[in-house]
Amino acid sequence: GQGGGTAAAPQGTAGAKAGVLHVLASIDLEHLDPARNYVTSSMDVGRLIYRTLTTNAAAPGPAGGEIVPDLATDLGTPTDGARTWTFTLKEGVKFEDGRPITSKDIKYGVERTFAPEFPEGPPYARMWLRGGDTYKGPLNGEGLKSIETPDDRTIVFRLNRPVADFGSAVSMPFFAPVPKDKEAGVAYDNRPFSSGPYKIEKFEPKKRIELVRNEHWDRSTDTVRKGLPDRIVIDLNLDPAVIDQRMIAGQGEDANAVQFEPIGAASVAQVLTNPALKERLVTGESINTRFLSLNTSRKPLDQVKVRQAIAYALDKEALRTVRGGPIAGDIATALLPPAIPGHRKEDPYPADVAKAKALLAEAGFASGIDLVLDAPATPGGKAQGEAIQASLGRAGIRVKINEISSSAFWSTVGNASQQHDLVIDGWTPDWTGASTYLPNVLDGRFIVKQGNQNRAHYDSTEVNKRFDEIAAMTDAAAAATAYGELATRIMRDAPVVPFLWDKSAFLTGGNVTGAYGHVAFVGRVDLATVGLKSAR
Amino acid sequence: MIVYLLKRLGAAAAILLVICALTFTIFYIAPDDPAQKACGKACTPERIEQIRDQLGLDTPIPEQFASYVRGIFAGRTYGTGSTAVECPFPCLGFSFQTNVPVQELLVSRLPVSASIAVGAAVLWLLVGVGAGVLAALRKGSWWDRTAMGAALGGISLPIYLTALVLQYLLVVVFEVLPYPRAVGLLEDPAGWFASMLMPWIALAALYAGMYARLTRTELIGVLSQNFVRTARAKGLPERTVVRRHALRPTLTPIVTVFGMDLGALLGGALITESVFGLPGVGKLAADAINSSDQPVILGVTLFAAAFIVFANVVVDLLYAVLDPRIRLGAS
Amino acid sequence: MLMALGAPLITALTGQSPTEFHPEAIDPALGGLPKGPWGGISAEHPLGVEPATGRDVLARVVWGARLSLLISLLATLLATTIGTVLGLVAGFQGGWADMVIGRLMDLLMSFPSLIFMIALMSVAPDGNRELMLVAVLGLFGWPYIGRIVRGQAMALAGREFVEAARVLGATRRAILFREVLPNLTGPILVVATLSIPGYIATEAGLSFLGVGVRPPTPSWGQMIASAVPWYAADPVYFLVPGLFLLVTVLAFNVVGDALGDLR
Amino acid sequence: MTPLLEAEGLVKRFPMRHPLTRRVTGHLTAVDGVSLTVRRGETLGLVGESGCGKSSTARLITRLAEPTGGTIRFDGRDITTMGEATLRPVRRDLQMIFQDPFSSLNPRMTVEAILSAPFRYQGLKPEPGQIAELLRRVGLRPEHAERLPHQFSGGQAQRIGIARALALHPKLVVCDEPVSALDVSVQAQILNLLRDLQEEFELSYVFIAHDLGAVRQVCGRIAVMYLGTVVEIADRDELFAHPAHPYTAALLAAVPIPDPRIERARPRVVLSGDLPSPANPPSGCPFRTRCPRAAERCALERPTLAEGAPGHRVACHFPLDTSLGLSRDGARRAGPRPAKGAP
Amino acid sequence: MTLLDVKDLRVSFGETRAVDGLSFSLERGRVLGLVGESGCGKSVTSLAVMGLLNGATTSGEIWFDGQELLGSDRRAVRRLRGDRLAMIFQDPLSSLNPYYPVGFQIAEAYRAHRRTSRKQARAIVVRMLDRVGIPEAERRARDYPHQFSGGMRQRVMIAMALCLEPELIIADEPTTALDVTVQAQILALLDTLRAEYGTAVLLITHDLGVVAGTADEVVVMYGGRAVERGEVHALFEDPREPYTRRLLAAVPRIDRPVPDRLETL
Ligand SMILES: Nc1ncnc2c1ncn2[C@@H]1O[C@H](COP(=O)(O)OP(=O)(O)OP(=O)(O)O)[C@@H](O)[C@H]1O
Ligand SMILES: Nc1ncnc2c1ncn2[C@@H]1O[C@H](COP(=O)(O)OP(=O)(O)OP(=O)(O)O)[C@@H](O)[C@H]1O
Ligand SMILES: [Mg+2]
Ligand SMILES: [Mg+2]
Ligand code: NI
Repeated sequence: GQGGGTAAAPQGTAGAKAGVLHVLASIDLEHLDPARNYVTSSMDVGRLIYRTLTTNAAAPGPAGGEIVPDLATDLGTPTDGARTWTFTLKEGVKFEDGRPITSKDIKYGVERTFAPEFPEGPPYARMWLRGGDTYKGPLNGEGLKSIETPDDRTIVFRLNRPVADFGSAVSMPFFAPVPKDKEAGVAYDNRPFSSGPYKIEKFEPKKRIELVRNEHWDRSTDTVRKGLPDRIVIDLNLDPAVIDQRMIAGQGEDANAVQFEPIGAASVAQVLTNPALKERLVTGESINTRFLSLNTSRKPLDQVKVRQAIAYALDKEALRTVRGGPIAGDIATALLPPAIPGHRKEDPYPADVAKAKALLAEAGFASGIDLVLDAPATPGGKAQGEAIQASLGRAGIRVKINEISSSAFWSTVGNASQQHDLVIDGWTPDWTGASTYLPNVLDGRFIVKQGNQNRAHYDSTEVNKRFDEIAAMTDAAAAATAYGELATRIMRDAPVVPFLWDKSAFLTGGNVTGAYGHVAFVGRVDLATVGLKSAR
Repeated sequence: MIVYLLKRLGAAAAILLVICALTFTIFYIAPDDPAQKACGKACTPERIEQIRDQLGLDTPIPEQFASYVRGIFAGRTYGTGSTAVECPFPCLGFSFQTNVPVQELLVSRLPVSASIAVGAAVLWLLVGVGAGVLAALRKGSWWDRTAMGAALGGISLPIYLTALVLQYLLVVVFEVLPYPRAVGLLEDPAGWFASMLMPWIALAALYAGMYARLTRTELIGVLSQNFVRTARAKGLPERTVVRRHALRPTLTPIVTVFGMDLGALLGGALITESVFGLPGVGKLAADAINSSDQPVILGVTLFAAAFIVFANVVVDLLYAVLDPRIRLGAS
Repeated sequence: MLMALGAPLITALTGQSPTEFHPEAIDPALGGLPKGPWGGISAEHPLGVEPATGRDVLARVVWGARLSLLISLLATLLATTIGTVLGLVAGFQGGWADMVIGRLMDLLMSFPSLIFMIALMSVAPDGNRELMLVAVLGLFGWPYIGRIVRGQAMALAGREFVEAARVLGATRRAILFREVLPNLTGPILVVATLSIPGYIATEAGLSFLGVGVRPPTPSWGQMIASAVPWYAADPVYFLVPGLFLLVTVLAFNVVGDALGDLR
Repeated sequence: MTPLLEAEGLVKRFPMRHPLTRRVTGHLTAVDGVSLTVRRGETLGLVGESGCGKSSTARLITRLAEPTGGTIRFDGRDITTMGEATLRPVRRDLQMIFQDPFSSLNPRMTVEAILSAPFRYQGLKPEPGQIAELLRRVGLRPEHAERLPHQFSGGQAQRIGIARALALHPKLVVCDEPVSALDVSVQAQILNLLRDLQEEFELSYVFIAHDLGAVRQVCGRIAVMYLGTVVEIADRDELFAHPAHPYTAALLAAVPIPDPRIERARPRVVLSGDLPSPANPPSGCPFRTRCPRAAERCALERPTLAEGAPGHRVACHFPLDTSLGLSRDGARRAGPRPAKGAP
Repeated sequence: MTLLDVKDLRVSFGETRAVDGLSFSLERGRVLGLVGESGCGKSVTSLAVMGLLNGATTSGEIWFDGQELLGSDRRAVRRLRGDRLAMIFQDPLSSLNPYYPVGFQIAEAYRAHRRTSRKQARAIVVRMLDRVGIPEAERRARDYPHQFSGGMRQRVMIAMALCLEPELIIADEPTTALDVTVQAQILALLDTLRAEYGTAVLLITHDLGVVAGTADEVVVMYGGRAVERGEVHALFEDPREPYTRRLLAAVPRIDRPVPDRLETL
C-alpha cells in the first residue's frame, strides 16, 4: 500500500529486557477469560497472559498467518482421517505459581468453553468434539469424554468429523490451560491465571490493565513471545484523537508507548507530511474484509438487480476516505482479501452510477427506492453511514440511517426481527483461510433468529452444497482454490458489497522497537514481541 | 435541629428513591432489551436467557426495583450457582460488561473527578469572586466593564470549545503542557498539576463568569444596605467595612450556590472528562452510555443525584449556620 | 437568527447543499484533509469544507443554526410555559399546590440532568429526535424558570394591589392572569432569554456526545463533535461552528443581560 | 335599624414556622376575640400600636383572611363563611383602602384600567364619563387616566386608591392606615377628602391608624386595641376626655404636641418594657406587664369589655375614670415609671 | 461656642438638587431640630455632615469644631466619625448588621478609635447596654439584632453612638419607625443621656411634636433649603413663614377642638 512505514520487517532491532511498555488503547478489552476471548484486541493481549497448543507465528505480513507450535511440541498428529488429534506438551512449561502445565489443565480449559455462562467463544469445540452438542461444561463437575489425557503431557481430541485444520483451530485462546482450582466462574475474566510471559497485576475495566513479568515463564520453551519489557501498562478507553496526538507528540512516557488501534483519519495528514513521524509509523496487514450486507429477505433487496445496482452505486472510495484514505486499506473488489489463499483479482462491480440507475429502472424502480441502514452509533459508524447515504443517493437510493448503540450493534443486527435493509458489516476469519469466513457469513443454513451472522440472509442451495463439498476436502490448496471460485459465484448474486480490505497503521514511541502489525490481530501491534530500545 | 436534619435526610432519601425508580423504569421499559445489551457481541439466545435470569428480568419491575434498593443497603448476589456474582454493600448494580460491581467502578474513578472538581472550584472561586468583588467596589469603572464583559463571555463559552482551544494552543501549538492523563496527586504532584490545569481552566472559565457576576450583584446590593452605612458611620476603615460588613453577607448566598454547583459538578464533569480523556466518573458515564452499560448508567445517575441532594442538604445547613437569623429563629 | 431563517436562501445562493460530498475538495491520501490552506476555504466554499467528505461547511453551519435555534427556542417556549404556569400556581396558591410543585421542582433539579438526558436520549425509541430533544430540554429546564416565577409570584401575592383586586371581587383566575402575570412578563422574558443560550449549549452538548439529532441533519454540536479529532490537523473546521456557537450564545446572553438591566 | 357591620368575637391565629425547618413552632394570635359594630353613616376608629392586630381585623372584616373564630354580619347577612362567588355581590358594598398607595395599585395598569377594574370584576361596565367623574371627585384630572401609578405622587396615588374603592358606591369602606405613609400636609388633604366623601356618598368607615391625631380628626367612635384585643371603646370626645384604660391614657400622653410650651409642661408618661409578643401573650390582662396599676388580679383574670358610662366600654380591672369607679388622675399618680435601667 | 457650622451646603445627584444652599449652626450641648417634609433633603444633609455621601457633588462648607470637613482628607474625616461625631439612623433593624452580635458591633465602634483589649471593650459594651436600659446586658450583648424588638434595637444604636462620648450626635428620624409609646421611651432616654454627656444633637424629624418637645432650636427645610430657623419657642409661637404656619396647621392636634377641616398647603 501507499501507507508508508515499514511493513516488511519488524521495526528496529533487539530490545532491552526491561522497562515499562505503555499501550494506548481507545477501546476496552472485552473478555480476558480464555473461554470468552474471541475478539482480536483481547486475543492480542491474551497472548501475553496465556499460551495455547499452537499459535500464530510472530512475523509481519502474511507470514504471521502461519501456525506454529506453542505449548505443544508440534502442530498435532491427526489420525483416523483427521478425526483424532493428538498433541504432546513441551517440557518445562509452567503456570505463574510455578506448577507445571499439564494436559488436564488444557482439557479443563476447553471444557469450560462449553459452559453456557461463557458463550462468547467460537463454536468449533461444540461443533466438532464428540458429545459436544449435549455437554454443558465442567462447572457442575462433569467432564467431556472426547478429550483424553493419557498422561500429563499428552492430550487427545476425538472429533465427530474430519477437520483438516484442527491444528490451526487450537491456536484459539480457548485451547489455553486453566487450572481447575483457579475456577472462578464469570469472575475469572478479571484475573485469568497466567501461563504466558506476563501476569495481571491490576485490572480496572475500561480504565487500565497492568501486566508484570511472570517469573515462571521459561523463555526457552517459547519460540514466539519475546517477553522484553518488565511491565506492560495498557490504558483503555482513551479518546482516539487524544491517543493520536499524544503519539505524535511522543513526549515523556509516550516515547515508550505504542498505539493499540490504527491512527484516525484526522491524524493521517500530520503523520504523512512529517518524515520524523513517518519513521515511527508502522503498518500492518490484515485479513479483515469490510462489506455492506444487503438483507435479501426484505423487499426490494430480494431482487438481484436491485442488489447489483447498489454494488455499482456504492462509492467505495468515499467510504475509504472517511476511514482515513489509502492508509486504512485497499479498496475491496471481491470477497476474499489478497492475504487469504484462494483470492482472485477481479472487480465485478466497478463504480458506475449510470449502470446502477439503469438496473434499478429495469427492476421497476425508476423513481428510486427507500432503504434503512443499520450503523453503529460511533463517529466512524456515522461517517460511513453518511458516505453510504450520499453515494447511494446519487443513484436514487434514499437511505435512512438507523444508529444503534455500539455495544448492542451486533446483537441487534443479529436479531432478524430488529435488522433492517443494509448493515455495515465485515468479517475476520479465525485463521488465515476462507473456511472460517465464507461459510460463517453466507451459508444459508446458519441463519438463526438471534445471534445471526449471515446478515444478508443469503440462502442458496447451490452454494450451501458447495460449502459442504469444500469442507470435506483434505487438500488445503484445492480447498482454497475452490473457495475462490465459490466467492466469485456468490458475488454474482451480490448479497454483500465488499468495500475495504483493512490495513492498519499505527504510531510507536521513539524508544519502542520490534513493533509490527500482526495479520491475526487485524494489523494491530503484536504485543508479544515489542520491546524498548533502552529502559528508562 | 437534629429532628430537622433527620427529616431533611429523609426527604433527600425519598427524592433519591424516586430518581432511582424513574431511572430504573426508564431503562427497563426501554425498547432495547437490557439483557441483549449486557450480552455483547457474541450473543446467543441461551446467553440472553441466562442474563435475564441473573438480572432477575423475569420478575415484575417493582420486584426488581425492590431487590435493587435492597442491594444498596445489604449487598446482593446476582444469579445463582456457578454464575453467581457477589455485589457487596453498597451495591449500586453490577456491570456485566466489565464484571465489576458499579460502586467499585465509581470508587476507582472518583479521585480523578474530585481532582477536577475541587481544583476547578478553587480556581473559579478565586478568580470569580475576586473579579466580582473588585468590579463591585469599582462599579462603573473600566475594570468593572471589562471584567463583566469577560464574565459574560466566560458564561457563553461551551466547555468543549474552551477545552479544545486550550488543548490546541497549550499542547499542540506551544507545547507548554503535556496531554492530560490520569496521574495520582500523590504519585506525581507535578504531573498531576500539569494534567489537571486545562480541565480546571475549561471548567472554571464558565463558573468564574457566573460567580463574578453573582458576587458583583450581591456585593453591590449589600454595599447599599443601611448597616454598611452604619459601619462607615462608626469610622471603620473602608477595608474593614468591606471585609467584615459587606463580604460576609455577600458570601452567604455564594457559598450556598457554590455548594449546589459543586454537587452538580461531579455529574456534569462528563464533557470535560470526555474531551480530555480523563477516566473520571463523567467519562465512566459517557462510556457506559456509549456501550449501553445500563447498570453503570443507573449507578452513576444515582450516585450523582445523591451527591446533588446531599450537597443541597449541606447547603441548607450551611445557610443556617452562616445566617444567624435562620440559625436562631425569628424573634 | 437571521442566518437560521435564511438558511435555505444562503445555500441557494452559494449553490451548496449541506449533505453533498465533494471528493475533489479533499485529499484522500492525507486522510481526507481539505485541499488548500485554512480548511479548504475558497470562493466556492467560503468557510471551507469538511475533512473526509468535502461537504460545504457554510451550508452545514447555516442549516445547523436552523436546527439548533429551532430546538432551543421550542425548548425555551416549553420550559417557560410550564415554568410560568406551575410557578404562578405554586407561588400564588401556596399550601398544598406549592408543596407538590415545589417537590417536583426539587426532584427534577436533583437529577444529574446532563447524564440523565443523555441516558434518556440513548434509550429513547427511534422517533422524532428533534421533538424529543425539545421535550427533554423542556422537562429539565422548567423548574429553573418555575422557581423564579414562584418567588416573584409569592412576592406579588403579598402586594396590596392583589388584595385590592380580591376586595373588588376578582376571581382567582383573573387575579393570576390579569393582575399578577403582567407584572411577571419582565422577569419571565429575561429568564427565558437567558435560558436560550443554555439550551443551545445543552443541545450542542448532547449532539456532541452523540445522542442528539440523527445524521445527516447537521447541528452545531454534531459538527463540533466530528471536528474534535481534526482540531490539530484542521483547526478551522473546528473553529467555525465553535465560534458560531459562541457568538450566538453570547448574543443571547448579552440581550438577556440588557433586558435584565432595563427592568 | 340593624348596624351595618357586626363582628362578634373575631379570632385570627397564624401558625408560626421555624424559618429553616418550616415546622410549626407555635401559634400567633393576631386577633383575640374582637367584637365591633359599625352603625350606618358612622366612622369607627381603630387605634393601637404596631402589631396589635389592626390590619388583621380589617382583613377579617373584608374577608381577605379567613377568621379562626367569630362571626361577621354585614348589612344583615352573615358573611363569615360565604364562598367567593356568593360574596362577590356583597363586595360592592364593602370596600377597602390600603396603607401603601403604590403597592396597592398595579404598576402595570393605567389609572383607567385600575378604575374600571371594580366594574369588570363585578361583571359591569363603567358608563362613559364615569371614570372621569370619579377622578374629578377625588381631586384628579380626567387626563390622568392615561398615566401609570408611578407617575403620581404618594398623595395622588392614594386618591386613585380611594376612587377605586368608591367606584361602586359601597356602604362601608375599611381604611387601613390610609395616611400613615404620607406627609402631614398631604395627610391633611386626604383626611379632608375622606370626610367630604363620607357626606356625599353616605359612607361608613372603619378607619385604622396608629396616629391618634388623625383618628380623632375623622372618627365618631374609637376602639383602642392592644395585643389583639379591644381594650377600650368609646365616643371620640369621651375617650379623649376620660380615658379609662391605663393603656389609652399612656397612649394619649405619649402623643407629642407641636407646641413647646404645652409639650414641655406635660408630665412624661413612659411605659416600662416592651410590647409582649402576640405569640406568647401574658396571662390575664394583656397589658399588665407594662401597666402602672397592675395588681395580682390582673395576672389571673382577663378583664372583659364592660360598659361603664353609656357607650364607653373598657376592659380593665382598675379603670381610671371616676365615672367608671376610680380616680381620674390614676395614671398620673402611678406613672411615670422610668424605663428599667434608665436613671 | 459653635460646634457645627454648615454654610451654603449644596448637594446634587446629577440633575436633582437635594440640598440647595443650606446654612445652620449648632452650639455645644444644644439640640437642633431639622424638620421638613419627605424628600426635602434632611437625610442628605446629615450624610453630608458625616461624610457618607457617595456619588454626589457637594459644595459649601461644613465646620466642625474649627475643622472644615468637606475639604479635609477622607482619613481625617473618618477618624472623626464615630469618635466625635456619631449618628443614629431611622431604621434600627436594617442599620445593624444581621450577621454579628450587637455587642460585637458596639465594641467594634469603640475599638475603631480606642486601643483596648477585647475584654475591656466588652466591659464597656455591657456598661453601655446597661445604660440604655437593656436588661441582662451581659447576656444580651451576645444576641443578634433580630432577637431584639424595635425599641431595643434603637437603644443598641444609641449605645453604639454614645460609647465614645461624642460631641455631636446626628439622629436621623430616630423614632419614626417606632410606636408612640416606644418613641416616648427613646426620646426620654436620649434626653437624659444628652444632658449627662453634654452632647450636642442634630435631631432630624418630620414630626413637629417631637421637635417641640426636644429641640432648643429649629430649622424648617423645604426643597433643599431652610425656609425658617429660630429658637424653638419663638418659632412655634410665631412662625414667620407661611410655609411653617401651614405645616403647623396641617397637624391634627389632640389638645385642641377638632376642626371641621384641616388646613392644607
Ligand atoms: N400572614 C401572617 N402570618 C403570620 N403572622 C401574621 C400574619 N399577618 C399578621 N401577622 C402577625 O399578626 C400580628 C398582628 O398583625 P397586624 O398586621 O394585624 O398588625 P397591625 O396592628 O396592623 O400592625 P401595623 O401597625 O404594623 O400595621 C403581628 O404580630 C403580625 O406579625
Ligand atoms: N443617592 C441618591 N441618589 C439620587 N437622589 C437622591 C439620593 N439620595 C437622596 N436623593 C434625593 O435627594 C432628595 C432629598 O432626599 P433625603 O433623603 O435627604 O430626603 P429626606 O428629607 O430625608 O426625606 P424623608 O423624610 O423621606 O427621609 C430626594 O429628592 C431624594 O430623591
Ligand atoms: Mg397594619
Ligand atoms: Mg430621610
Ligand atoms: Ni389591667
